[in-house]
Amino acid sequence: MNSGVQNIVNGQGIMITISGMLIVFAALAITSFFIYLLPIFLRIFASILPAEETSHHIPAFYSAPEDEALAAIGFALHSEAGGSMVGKESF
Amino acid sequence: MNSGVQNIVNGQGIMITISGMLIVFAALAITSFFIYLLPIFLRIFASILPAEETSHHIPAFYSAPEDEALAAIGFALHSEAGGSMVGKESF
Amino acid sequence: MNSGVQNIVNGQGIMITISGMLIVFAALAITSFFIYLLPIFLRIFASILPAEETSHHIPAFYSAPEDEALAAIGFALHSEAGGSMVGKESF
Amino acid sequence: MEILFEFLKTTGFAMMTWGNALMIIVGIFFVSLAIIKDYEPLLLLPIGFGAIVGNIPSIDSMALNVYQEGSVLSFLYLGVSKGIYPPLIFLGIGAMTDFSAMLSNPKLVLLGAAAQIGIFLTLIGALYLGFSPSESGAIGIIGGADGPTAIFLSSKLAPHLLGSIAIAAYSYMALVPVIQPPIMRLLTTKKERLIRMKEPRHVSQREKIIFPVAVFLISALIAPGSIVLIGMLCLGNLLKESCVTERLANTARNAMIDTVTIILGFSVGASAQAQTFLTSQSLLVFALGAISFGIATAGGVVFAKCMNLFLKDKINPLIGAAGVSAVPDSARVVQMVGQKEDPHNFLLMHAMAPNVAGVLGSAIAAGILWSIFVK
Amino acid sequence: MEILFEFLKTTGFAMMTWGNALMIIVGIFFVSLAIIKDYEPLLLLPIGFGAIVGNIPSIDSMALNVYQEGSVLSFLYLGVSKGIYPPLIFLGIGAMTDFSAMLSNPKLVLLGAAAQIGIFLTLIGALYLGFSPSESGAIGIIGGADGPTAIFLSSKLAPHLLGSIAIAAYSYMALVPVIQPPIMRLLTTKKERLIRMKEPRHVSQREKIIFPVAVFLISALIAPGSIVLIGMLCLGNLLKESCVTERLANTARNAMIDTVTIILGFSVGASAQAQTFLTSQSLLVFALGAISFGIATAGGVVFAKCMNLFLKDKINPLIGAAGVSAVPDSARVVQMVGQKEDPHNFLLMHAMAPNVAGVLGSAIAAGILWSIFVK
Amino acid sequence: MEILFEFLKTTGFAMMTWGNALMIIVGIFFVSLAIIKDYEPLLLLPIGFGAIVGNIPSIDSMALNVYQEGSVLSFLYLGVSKGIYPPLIFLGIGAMTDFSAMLSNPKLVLLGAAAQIGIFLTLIGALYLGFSPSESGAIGIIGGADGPTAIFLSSKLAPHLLGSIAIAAYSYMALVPVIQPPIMRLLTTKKERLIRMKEPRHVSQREKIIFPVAVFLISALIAPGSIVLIGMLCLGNLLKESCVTERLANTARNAMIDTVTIILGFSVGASAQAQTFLTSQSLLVFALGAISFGIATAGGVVFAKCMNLFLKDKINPLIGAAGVSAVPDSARVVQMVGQKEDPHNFLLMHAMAPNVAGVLGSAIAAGILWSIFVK
Ligand code: NA
Ligand code: NA
Ligand code: NA
Repeated sequence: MNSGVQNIVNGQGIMITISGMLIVFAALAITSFFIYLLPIFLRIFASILPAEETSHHIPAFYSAPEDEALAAIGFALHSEAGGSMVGKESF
Repeated sequence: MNSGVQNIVNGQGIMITISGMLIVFAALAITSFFIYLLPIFLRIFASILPAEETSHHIPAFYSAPEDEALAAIGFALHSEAGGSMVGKESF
Repeated sequence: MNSGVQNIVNGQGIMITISGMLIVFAALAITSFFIYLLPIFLRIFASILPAEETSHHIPAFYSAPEDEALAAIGFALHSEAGGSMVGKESF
Repeated sequence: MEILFEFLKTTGFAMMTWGNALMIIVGIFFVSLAIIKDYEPLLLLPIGFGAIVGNIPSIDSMALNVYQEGSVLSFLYLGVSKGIYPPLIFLGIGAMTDFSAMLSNPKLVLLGAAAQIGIFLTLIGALYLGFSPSESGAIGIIGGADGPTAIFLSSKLAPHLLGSIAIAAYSYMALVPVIQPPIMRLLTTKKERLIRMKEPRHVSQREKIIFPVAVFLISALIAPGSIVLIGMLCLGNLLKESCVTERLANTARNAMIDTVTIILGFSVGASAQAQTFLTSQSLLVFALGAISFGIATAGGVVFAKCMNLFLKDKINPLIGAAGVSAVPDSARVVQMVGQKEDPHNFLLMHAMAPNVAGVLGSAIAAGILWSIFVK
Repeated sequence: MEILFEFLKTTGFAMMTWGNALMIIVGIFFVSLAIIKDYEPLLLLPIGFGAIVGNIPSIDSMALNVYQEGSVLSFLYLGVSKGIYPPLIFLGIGAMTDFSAMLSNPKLVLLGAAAQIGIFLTLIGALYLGFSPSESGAIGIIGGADGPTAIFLSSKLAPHLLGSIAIAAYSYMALVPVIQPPIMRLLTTKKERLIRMKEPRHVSQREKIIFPVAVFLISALIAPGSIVLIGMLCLGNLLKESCVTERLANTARNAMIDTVTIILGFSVGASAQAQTFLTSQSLLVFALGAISFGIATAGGVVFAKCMNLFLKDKINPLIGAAGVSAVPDSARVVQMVGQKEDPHNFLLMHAMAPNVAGVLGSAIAAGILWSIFVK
Repeated sequence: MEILFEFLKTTGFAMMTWGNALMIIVGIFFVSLAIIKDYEPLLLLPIGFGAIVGNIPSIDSMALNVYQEGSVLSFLYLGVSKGIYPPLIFLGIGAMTDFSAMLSNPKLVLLGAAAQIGIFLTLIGALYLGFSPSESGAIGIIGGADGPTAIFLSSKLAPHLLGSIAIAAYSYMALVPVIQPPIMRLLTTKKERLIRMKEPRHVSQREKIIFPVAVFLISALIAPGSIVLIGMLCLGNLLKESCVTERLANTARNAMIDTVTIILGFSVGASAQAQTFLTSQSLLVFALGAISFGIATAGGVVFAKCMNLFLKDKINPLIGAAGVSAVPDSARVVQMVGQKEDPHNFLLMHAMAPNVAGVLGSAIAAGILWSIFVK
């Protein structure tokens, strides 16, 4: 084992620490600044963007939104948990 | 790149299309015919087959059908969701 | 195929059976004895061990035990199934 | 400061190409489409995000992308390149599919065959444009409108085009509500679109149990190349319909398919790197893909009209468009177009019959093409 | 038309052998048994369907079956051939097993050892019939009545017999309600079958938590070959009993075990191709397997009778039959046979003790055989 | 009797070393800590049990441990050694993380950067003690207080130290409630600990959706080495926040993450065999790890005090301690320490901001170290 301080010098420990912390700070400072700007931008573009739905729809999985329709044609739809015939999603 | 039409000829494009569509149709036509015959066959064999249960049992997983029995011997059975001692299934 | 009995002798069938059953019995007899001793030991150490909780806590996953606290600061906590911000567990 | 400068050379900014930037924008566009338009979000969102991730440039020695041996993404991508994920997706789809509509009206099954013409005519188109025969087969399968099938076949016949073909297939599947209606309207008269169909008969549980075994045997014996996809589809369906393996069916159609869907979508997206993706070939693939969807739709509708020449109980030819395997989007489009003419005409259940038949049809077509082009 | 004819040569019809047809019928029989008779459906259904899939003939160049390098099924089969699935199944079983019955009556553990005589006597029988020593060890394990253990050990000792051994093990496990009762009645008197047993004592949570760690150390130190199986079983049980990792236990006994069960069953079934499966060896394996179940049952019952010579509180010797590791079927059979004599005699909980001990016993026996025969 | 004696030589008793026995006791200690003290049970329990399993000695020919080619554990360990499990864990974490607290108070993000000083100063310490540069980088990452990140980076830079580094990271993460409070009290005045913070503003869904895409692009372009971890974290979060892929998010944060967590913990534990683990290097790694957690805590607290010099709305410097990525333990510790001074001061939500920023910070730091040390 070399002398400890010599190891640090050889391994460029100080430089790595300074560079590393600089880059971590840079990344998170940019992130922070972006987060700060984000609501401001969204407010500016609010006029051109569609109004945000207050409660964004959370799809009921495999529910069949045409239930009434289907009831009307009197066809037994198996809508038990997770296995409907006319699901919302395709894979 | 060769002339396009020559590519089709070299690649036997027309033959593949005709053969391919023929086979796809054959497979699905047989399927269709099978589906058509299936209820007829089932009706013919209805006399020798056991009567179909109107509501085929859907096993309650890991429920203990001997619950009464167990209650009788006064043994605490942990039948919480999915982790009973005397499950229905084995693996 | 050799004569069957010779195969058993060559394959040391009898020895394997005796040794094997001895070892299986040894393992399960020790297990059995351990199970027999376990509650006795636990009773002996009962005085130095903390009293066993009658109903060991089963953690409500991702519930936020600080709910009252959070309600107090009026911050909307999304505690829908499985996705709270301040979960119980970390990974 | 040397380390800092050395490091800066490894950053994405330093190595970014215009192609990467474009693909990142495409990725963001996919994600937006999924979220804002709700177009196939389960697939477009992971694919789009994957495309963003796959186009961040990095130094070669770090082994980050799907094509670099030993990278994490290369392991996730194995399931795509070896064709393992598509059958697992089919297992889950089988466990969530109800074949009742099809069982109650067997003649509609033929519509699921007719729509596969899109696959073969596109193959001819691809040959015309100079693609090799097996490339043409892989491109043609886009017309099957089935993502997993497209990935499976491309991984066998044209792995170098897998990214473009998969993304084209999923893109157009997402665009089904945009692509299909005009073609459907063009090829049908108002009177045809108003046809009401007879209520489907009740299907017994016994039929539903026998069906997956029978359809597997029929498809597999005729086109052994479809064994893996249809085998898994039918196993999943049998797990569901048998009523004795409900817990397995439940896992197959939830935790299992979801996990595979995320990783499949993400790694397909990540494979769409500018360097391999932004080629004139990809553009041609996309162009052919759009055409194939159109032909498939037309094929189904026209065949339904032909069938009507011989049938007493007329079929509403709109449901021919559901012969492509985009389940359940095509069936919903049929319902929607039908209701524009007559709000009390409920075509959805009828359209599910050709729709699930289309899944079988496209998987069989894939099996045929694999048999023909395998070396 | 050449392509059509070339294609027709690749179809299953053209290459079908009588063996394949027979195996497809066997597969359909397994599926029917699972659905109609409700015999071990979680396993017989995937195995049966797998056997159907695995016996569709195909041209070699398409790489479809489990034995062809690069095929999808070969990747799924890796978990079988490398012995990876069985420990994962054991993890899930551990997370759903309650060892209370065993903890409250430790002497019943010995019945789980006695039933393993089926393994070793079958080994002697296999040697007699000319199987090699390690083949004989793998065949003997069928007598352990434990599917995952049988797969695990065969993958180590006799990979070429894995299909027959696994299918024999699962078949007879499904037939436990048929095989065991006559032997149980033959070996017991009516008076013995009427014995009522003392109510088991309450077991504290602390005992249940310490048990999996202790039993793992005992088994693993005595038979290191059982480390993987018993390790996973005990980890699963600890996840369950510790009460602090309930979410992990829940996933292990649901999504995780279900996914592995489907793929394990399917790929084991698919490995049962006529070409490798329909051999005289397989027939012998099945014959030996049936015998081994009988011996195991007898071993447990006779040993229980021997124990009664020394015990004040007599054991109902029927519960000896539950010493095989078919959990919980054997215990249910005991309950059923006992109630035929006395409808108010509840043996189920008592029978669970030798039953879970049998799981340990058969895994330990597998570990021992692996140690002995490993090269 | 020869077989019996030969067998006895293969038992664990015969080959047990003092080191193995010690590691088994350590494993039992970890399991006890998880169960009795409820310290990170989801990880300490599988790791502890894995350490027990990994230290049962066995003959080489049986291929049981993680380092033996072809063993079951070696297959499970592939996900660790190839760095595959950590990104999957991050996918699940993303799908359960709510970034609201951070979005509503962006300046707190910087605290998540400040705490990473623990990583780099520990790197210097490791160099001083004679570790090679890339070993030092891997050891330093313990200061990131993030298990998956530590495993990921060690698998790239110092695979031979992976066991020690992973176990050190998880051990100290479990001890966060023990390590952090004294340092936090030492570095703050009572007046500072009493500071109440302004209620956070409401964050719109649109912000939550845009955030994961934006933060990924920022992190990935600056430090491409963090692509995999942050990519998966952000994909998971997008699945959750987009509201159109709820079923995928749900599987990612339940079945998927649970399965990976069990196997990751178990195989990391099993890799801690006495033979490779009980070295003076491991002791140094543990010592450096403890120091790195202390430095990270101090770094966050001190930086918060510095920020207060410039801010009008003062930050409670306790929340600086949550800049380490031990989510949510550090944030809870902050809450606890704050409430000791003022039971009506609710710091938890505020502390979540630096806490989730710490996850990003440590993953970015890992990416930087990978870029610097990759060959
Ligand atoms: Na589809
Ligand atoms: Na069993
Ligand atoms: Na963390």
